[in-house]
Amino acid sequence: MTVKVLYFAWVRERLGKAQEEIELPPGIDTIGQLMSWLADRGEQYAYAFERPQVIRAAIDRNHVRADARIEGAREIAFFPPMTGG
Amino acid sequence: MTVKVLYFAWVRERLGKAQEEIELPPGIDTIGQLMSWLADRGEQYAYAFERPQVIRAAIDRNHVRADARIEGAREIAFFPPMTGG
Amino acid sequence: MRTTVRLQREPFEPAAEAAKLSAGRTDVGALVTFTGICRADENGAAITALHLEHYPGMAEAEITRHVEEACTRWPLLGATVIHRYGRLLPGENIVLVVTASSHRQAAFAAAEFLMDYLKTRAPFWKLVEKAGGPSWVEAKAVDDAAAERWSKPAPLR
Amino acid sequence: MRTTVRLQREPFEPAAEAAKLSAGRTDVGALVTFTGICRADENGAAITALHLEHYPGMAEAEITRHVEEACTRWPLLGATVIHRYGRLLPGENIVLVVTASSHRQAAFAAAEFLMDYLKTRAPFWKLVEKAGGPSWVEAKAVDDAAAERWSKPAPLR
Repeated sequence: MTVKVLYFAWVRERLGKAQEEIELPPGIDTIGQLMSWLADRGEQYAYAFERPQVIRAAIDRNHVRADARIEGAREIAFFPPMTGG
Repeated sequence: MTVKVLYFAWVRERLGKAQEEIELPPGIDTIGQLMSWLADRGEQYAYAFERPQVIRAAIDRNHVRADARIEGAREIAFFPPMTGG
Repeated sequence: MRTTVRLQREPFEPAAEAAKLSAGRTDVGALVTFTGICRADENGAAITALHLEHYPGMAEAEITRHVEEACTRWPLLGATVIHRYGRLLPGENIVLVVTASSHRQAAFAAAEFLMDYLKTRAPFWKLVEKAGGPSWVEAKAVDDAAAERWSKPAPLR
Repeated sequence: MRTTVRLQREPFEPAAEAAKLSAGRTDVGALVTFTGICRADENGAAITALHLEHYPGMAEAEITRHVEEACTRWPLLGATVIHRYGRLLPGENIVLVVTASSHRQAAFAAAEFLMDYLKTRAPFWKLVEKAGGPSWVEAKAVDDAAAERWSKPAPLR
């Protein structure tokens, strides 16, 4: 399964990219598992995801928690806590 | 002691006057006593003060309760509950 | 602190009043503007006009005292209260409260505090003109309850 | 119900947006306008500009959903949210929330609800430019606490 992954704010800066297409390997079922798997992809990923507990996620533009299942997702986003308003 | 007494809203309408100078008789020490005394002054006063518990008062432009002492007051006002804003 | 309290017959301009609190400064992060408008109905009955009576000597002094109290309770950078009196038509502005602060909680809380006060304790009385003849607006228990919440010491949210 | 949600780089005009909610109608009794303004300091440090990043696909949909939720919770006659993105200078407006209702409590509560939401859950991120280099603004616990109070069913005050 291929999914579009978006990064915002300092997650984007640490990775040096705003988005990419990712082919999900088998066994990666939740947002939390995806963050662990991404953190192992290299130095920049390790830096971006070094504190997964502070990173927020959205699936198809809805906020989700780390235990959310990603099956069927078309667009997944990772970002720091929001600071709008 | 002579005091200026002001009336507002339906208290004023029922009395047919907005203000008057009143020579306070001895023994009238509080706002509540003044209301009872005023209610005995005639038909219009009786009508205006028929429900003294709903009438609000101010002494020298400060809200006071019925048990407030009026000694030294220069200006006393009676009016219904406020409906500003 | 920029504070303004004005009672007037004439209309006011909410945007211009709000702009005065933030113009030329960069410490205001939050500006709350409340505008109270004359509606065309009172408890379901159509009204043709509203008459606002006030206690001229007392109203301005009382409102000023409450603006000062708001400035003590919350870290405000400015506050404006304008209240009209006389005859107003539906759609016309009645009252304006503007509060400025670095942070939104203070601006919101102070604006609500001032409006709750104006509704229940400021010496103003409303008479409505309607088909069956004029009648005085009755004070609402819900407004007293709203005002009551400020009688406890204010938590700085 | 008149609702507007807009994300834009361009400045907005708070007074004109507020007027749209009450113009030509006589059922609006209360209009609350909140304007969030870029301050010249962030936690005591002078800043030269603010960059607002957002998640374009999600932000508008999320805000719209919350405006709809506000309309369910309170008897609103209109609601407007405008949020800017891009580079903003101190003194410039960042965000506007306007709520219109027959009664003030609904208008105040809905405006606070929307601002608390925008501060904590809308996908926007602030980067400040300052002397020591740029830095991302950290989320504040006080904002989370403010947003949390709406997770209980809303009492209609």
